[in-house]
Amino acid sequence: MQRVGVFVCWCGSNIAATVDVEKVAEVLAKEPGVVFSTNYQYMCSQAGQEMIQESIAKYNLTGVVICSCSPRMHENTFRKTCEKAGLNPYMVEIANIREQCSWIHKDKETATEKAVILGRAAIAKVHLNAPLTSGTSPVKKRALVIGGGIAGIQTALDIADAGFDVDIVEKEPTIGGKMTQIDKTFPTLDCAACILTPKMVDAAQNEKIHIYSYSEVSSVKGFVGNFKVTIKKKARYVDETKCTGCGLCTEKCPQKKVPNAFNLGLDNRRAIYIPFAQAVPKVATIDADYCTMLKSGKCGVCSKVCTAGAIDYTQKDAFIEQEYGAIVVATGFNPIKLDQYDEFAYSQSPDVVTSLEFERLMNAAGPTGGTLLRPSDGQHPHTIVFVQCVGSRCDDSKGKPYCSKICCMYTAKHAMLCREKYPDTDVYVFYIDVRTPGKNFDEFYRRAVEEYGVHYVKGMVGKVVPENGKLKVQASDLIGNQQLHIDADMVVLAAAIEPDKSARPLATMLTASMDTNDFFTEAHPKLRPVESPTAGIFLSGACQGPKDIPETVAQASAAAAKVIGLLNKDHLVCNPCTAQPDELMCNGCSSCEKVCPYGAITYVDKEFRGPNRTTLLRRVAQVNPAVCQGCGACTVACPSGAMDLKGFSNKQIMAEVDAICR
Amino acid sequence: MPVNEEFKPTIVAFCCNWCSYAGADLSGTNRLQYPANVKIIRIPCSCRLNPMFVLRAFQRGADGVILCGCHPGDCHYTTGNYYARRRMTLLFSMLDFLGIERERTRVEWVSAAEGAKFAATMNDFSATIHKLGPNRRLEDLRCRKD
Amino acid sequence: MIDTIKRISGVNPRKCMKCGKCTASCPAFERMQFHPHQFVDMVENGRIHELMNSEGIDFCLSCFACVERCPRNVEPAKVIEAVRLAVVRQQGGAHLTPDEIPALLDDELPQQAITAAFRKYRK
Amino acid sequence: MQERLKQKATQLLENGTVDRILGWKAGEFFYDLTPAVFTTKEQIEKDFVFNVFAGANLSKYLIAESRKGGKVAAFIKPCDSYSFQQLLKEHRIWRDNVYVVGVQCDGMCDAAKLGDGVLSVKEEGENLIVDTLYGEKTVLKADAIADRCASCKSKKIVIFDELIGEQGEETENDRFGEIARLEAMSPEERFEFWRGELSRCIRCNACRNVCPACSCEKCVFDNANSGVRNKAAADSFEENMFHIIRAFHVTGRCTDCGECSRVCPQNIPLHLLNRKMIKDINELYGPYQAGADMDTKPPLTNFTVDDCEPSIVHERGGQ
Amino acid sequence: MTYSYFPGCTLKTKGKDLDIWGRASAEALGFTLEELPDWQCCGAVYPMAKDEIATRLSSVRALMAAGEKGQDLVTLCSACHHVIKRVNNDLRTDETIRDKVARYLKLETPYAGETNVRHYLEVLRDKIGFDVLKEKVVNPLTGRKIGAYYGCMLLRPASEMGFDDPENPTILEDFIRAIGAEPVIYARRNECCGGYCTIKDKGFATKQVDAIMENARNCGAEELITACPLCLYNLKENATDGLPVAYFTELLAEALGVKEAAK
Repeated sequence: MQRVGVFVCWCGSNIAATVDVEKVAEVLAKEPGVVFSTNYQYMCSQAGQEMIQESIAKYNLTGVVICSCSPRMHENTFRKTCEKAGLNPYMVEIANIREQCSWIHKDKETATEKAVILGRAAIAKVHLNAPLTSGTSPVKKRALVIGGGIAGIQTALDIADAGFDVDIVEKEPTIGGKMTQIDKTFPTLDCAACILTPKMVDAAQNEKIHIYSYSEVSSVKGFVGNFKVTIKKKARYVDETKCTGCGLCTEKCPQKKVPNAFNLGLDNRRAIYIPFAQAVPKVATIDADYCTMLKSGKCGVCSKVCTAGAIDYTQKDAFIEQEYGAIVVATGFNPIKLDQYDEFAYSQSPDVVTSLEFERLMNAAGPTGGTLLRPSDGQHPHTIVFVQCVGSRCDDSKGKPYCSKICCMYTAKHAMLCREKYPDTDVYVFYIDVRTPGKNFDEFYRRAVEEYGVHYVKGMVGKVVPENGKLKVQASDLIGNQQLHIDADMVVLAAAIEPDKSARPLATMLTASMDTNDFFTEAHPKLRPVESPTAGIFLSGACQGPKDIPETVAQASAAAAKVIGLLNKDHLVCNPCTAQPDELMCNGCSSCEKVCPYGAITYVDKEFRGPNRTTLLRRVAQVNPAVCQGCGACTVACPSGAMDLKGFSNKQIMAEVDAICR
Repeated sequence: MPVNEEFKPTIVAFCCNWCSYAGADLSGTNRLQYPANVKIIRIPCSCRLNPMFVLRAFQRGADGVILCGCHPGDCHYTTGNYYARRRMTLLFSMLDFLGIERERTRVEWVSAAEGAKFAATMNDFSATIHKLGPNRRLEDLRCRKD
Repeated sequence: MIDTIKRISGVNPRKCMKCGKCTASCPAFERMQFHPHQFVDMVENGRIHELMNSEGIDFCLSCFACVERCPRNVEPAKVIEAVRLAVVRQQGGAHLTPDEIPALLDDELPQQAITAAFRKYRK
Repeated sequence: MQERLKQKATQLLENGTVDRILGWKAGEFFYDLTPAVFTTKEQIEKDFVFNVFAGANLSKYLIAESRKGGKVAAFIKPCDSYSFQQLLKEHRIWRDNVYVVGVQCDGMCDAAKLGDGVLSVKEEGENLIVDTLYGEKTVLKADAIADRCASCKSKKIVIFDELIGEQGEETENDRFGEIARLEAMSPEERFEFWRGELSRCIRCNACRNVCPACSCEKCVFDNANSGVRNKAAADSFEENMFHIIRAFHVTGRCTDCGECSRVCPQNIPLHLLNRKMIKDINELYGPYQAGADMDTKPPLTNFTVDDCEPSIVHERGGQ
Repeated sequence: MTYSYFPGCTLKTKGKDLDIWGRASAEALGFTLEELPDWQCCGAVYPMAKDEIATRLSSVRALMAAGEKGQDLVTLCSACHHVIKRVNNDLRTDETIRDKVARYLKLETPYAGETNVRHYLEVLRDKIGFDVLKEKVVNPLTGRKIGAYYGCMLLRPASEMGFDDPENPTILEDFIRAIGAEPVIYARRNECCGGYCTIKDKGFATKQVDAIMENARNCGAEELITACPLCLYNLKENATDGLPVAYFTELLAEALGVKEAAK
């Protein structure tokens, strides 16, 4: 029997307001084996931790039960506390009486009763705990960054800077991501390309960085420190090592009618293409959906004009296997499709555009060479209406429930740039709220209103009617209490942003959790914002939530710092809660081996002492504790019950069941 | 049989550490209420749930047992919940075959982000068990020969 | 009274984020003293008698443009209808009497216009 | 047939193929043939028996026999061969030490179907000549056939080194008919049915001891760490837990040999529980026969992404 | 295929054309509209109030009558379709309404919205298929530029009507293509025509109609079609200088060559 100490935390009033903490401590004191029981305002505070340590010494405790917040919160804190007092950290059990008791119940009597039962279960379990020691596993000193936008580039550069190898996997033919499509950045109005392209070149030239462009991650196995990743290098039908990026093929290709994805379909490109002049790697790619050679075997012009002999129509997808210690997800975002909001006539008029399309129409490298012209007739627009929050902040049935965060600022930027370049335009911005939390952000927005004369209207557009070359905009002006009817030339929609579609299958491969909007979940929303709850998986940029560029870069560097911290270690301390077979009972049947996702189980033939001084040779299971992650699948697959899980043993769980049901 | 005026069912909820236990925490963080007779036992993965634990809970007087784990495809250990899904399907089927009310057992997939779903699930399950009343059949299967 | 309106309409006005898209969509804007977003806001704040006595509450066409386009799924048309019902359910609150009908008819007017008017304007 | 087996046994011993023979000998009564090991020709001559009561499945004995050193020959009937192969698949039997003689089988008889006062039985073609206290009578063999053999799943001997008699095929059978009948009942009726059956259990462990799938080095019911240890039923609730846990432990491994019900002194139809699981597996996860081959993954250590949810138990009602 | 058919008040009086050509075309296309016996007027306005039960009952009776025959319930009039489909949805989703209705009608088993409600156009699209319709056209309306006028009730609220994209619908355009004419897409085709206010304020109705007509004309339409008798009346009678307006069934009958015979 253990000598158990029980520590009931008030968590200020978080627990104490609904749970009679004194009574809990009092009742639990009578449980078998409990030699000390107390309550305190904040167990996790310095004073609280010291109290636990003193009690361990004073009462010679061999087990500690803490009734407090969720073990996901402070289990580690209290384990360390006890370890410092000389107790094995795995002799600590937490009863979750905050998240799973005080916060969900209102009646004090009920909550107190439940807290006692949860405490009893923890005491019952701790009696069966055994001291555990962690093993270690080696760390592969290489990082993988998935996504080559500004987030991925920044993370990779920082990791490489610390001296570690890092690979970037980018699904497009070039790295750079969304930022390459942006014209100017807020609130400084400096040119996006001017600050991004040098970084792209840095990444390409850095010896520690390897870029897999036009590639995707196709499978991930392993665990922190030891991931095994298969990268699919999609066939681009051009030999990257030979292509010089001269671009001759992209001029000669006879297939001219391919919608140019880089310009969001606002103009056309050839079937063989380099997305834009500063692409990295600057290598041509053949679009197999449009190439007549690949489709019908007739043409071959690019191959004829290529002096480097880089064209290879027979290229196949290639698969590369690589090992990594850490993986950074930087899959970014996309504007949503606007089919659902056709009151704005997006699919009925080419002059209704998204903000990202508007970026291209303003960009010197865009389809109009930087002169703002209407897509329908190439005329200069005189009245432009911006609509905010299209698909953001919606009821779940109507769109995205979250604020897309960047739209207020880029719309202010667009409005300001329009007025600056074309003072003869009338610019209206319809807003619900203007959200400008950020350094120099509100000042920027005020400048748009005060200096540039942008009409900010609190209200929303209800209907856009394309007619006779105009867009008749019907909107509300809530402050003026009137309905506005504006004949506009262009309407620009601030479409909500959503995580890239590749994120969901990737999350499944990585076993990293996601929220209901498909943004990756962070390990802790405040204290661990760049880590996924899955060890060794880090989050960079908008894959975790909507972000502007400075925030993305900050988070990218933070993720890099976490990766560097991990790769700096030679060994990782393993989870000691691993599976362990009782060899005397093992049948050697291989059931456990079949369900182990990590291949941690092997078999050996071992001699055992039999009756009458005989020896018996038996096949028995062995678990590699450095590889075992402690899921417990094997323990249930085992017919004889020989396999058990340390820290969550059959007896421990049943003791908890008994304590709860008694 | 004495009428138990205030039947307070005992419900054991086994929650995987990565999704559902976190989902339960989230429903606490959001102050979403569910009945106090639901008690959660943390297991590393839904695949750790040995059918014996379910039977043990019933043996010791539980009126309902529910397993919550990551959504299929999202298991922290990649495949654990797929095994759990088969095991529980067959276990529940066997209990049903023995004539035990099939509503007493349930599996729900609750992600770490689904605090509201967790609370709603527990409310619903608890209401179901409340309607069923105390777990008599499993008790009667004890067929005391007295 | 707030509760009556909420009960009749089944709408929770607190879901409204005051974007004004309902009012932007409303074809009957000009004829109504208060506009859809104001209905939602005023019901939330208990200013129901003002709404009941306002001009043009019978002008809502129940075209559901506000319902369809509301990003928060508030369903302003149901609130307006509930206010209108609060009026017509009162003694003498009916907006249309059978005596008035013949003068309004012409040869082509479909039945549904009269039926609808009756349903909408009286009990 | 008995003579052919004896002859084969003697031959295998004499030509040195094996050191021991696993077969059957007479038990206390004429109908309870018992597995036995023979090492000499004389023993075989004297004790070896094979007749319509040689129901005992010998495969489980090979777990121990195959490890004793030397080689053992075993006579394996079709249904035993499934158990044998399943045990091979689970690495329980050392194949190199076993010489399998496949024996075709026409079904075994159930002594209880012969009526009271039976003294001995002789086979004569399709008939059984039954000598009773009240005189001799002739019974059609088909009328006395054991229930499990009446719904025989297969005459195929799935693994053997040598065959006596013809190789057979899987048979058409309605072994799930009884399950379907139970499924069609209301839960209340099923509950009454099982209460009636299981309340007779005396926890003698015969089912566990005979079951080829129950071959653990140490049974969970004997293991203090399993949390379910109980040697005999201290609490009669545990009797039922015993049967549920046992049925679950053999799920996906049970070959449906029917030995559990054969040996039950209380005549509890235990095989129905196992068969229900087999039926479920077939219906939910695709046809699977334990022991039919060495390669197919057992259903409980396998999955597909699109498996049904456990709520299917609710949705499809009693079935 | 036989459907239960709910014509509604207007189709028996001022809107006979919609009905007659609809039925004739149905026969030509190989489906039958079986008029429900003793149907009652649907009320023409969907009762939005949650606490009104009596106003929902006539729809429920029609729905149950169709349900008993195991048939889907088809309507032609936009208003009837709107009312009956939404009432059906209430009974599907709102337990309180379902219970109250069951008590009113003294039903042993409550009606829970089991019957499917389909608009005639949905039958054309989902059951017959526009490609099949196209094959059966004997008299294609080649060269005619037709604007579809949807109005409000066919489409909204999309979550309940489930008819088409509420802001950029295509069903009538596809229909127009199927009968050989050229559809003209204009944005105001789903804006309310103000028909309900025609009794009260003709001036208002006129303003609404003129905006729609102007938009349709400017986009190239030479005539309009609609499924709603009230819209037809309003567009015809209250326009200052309107385009010709017809029921979609009239053009359908014309294309199928059954128009004259039906009259």
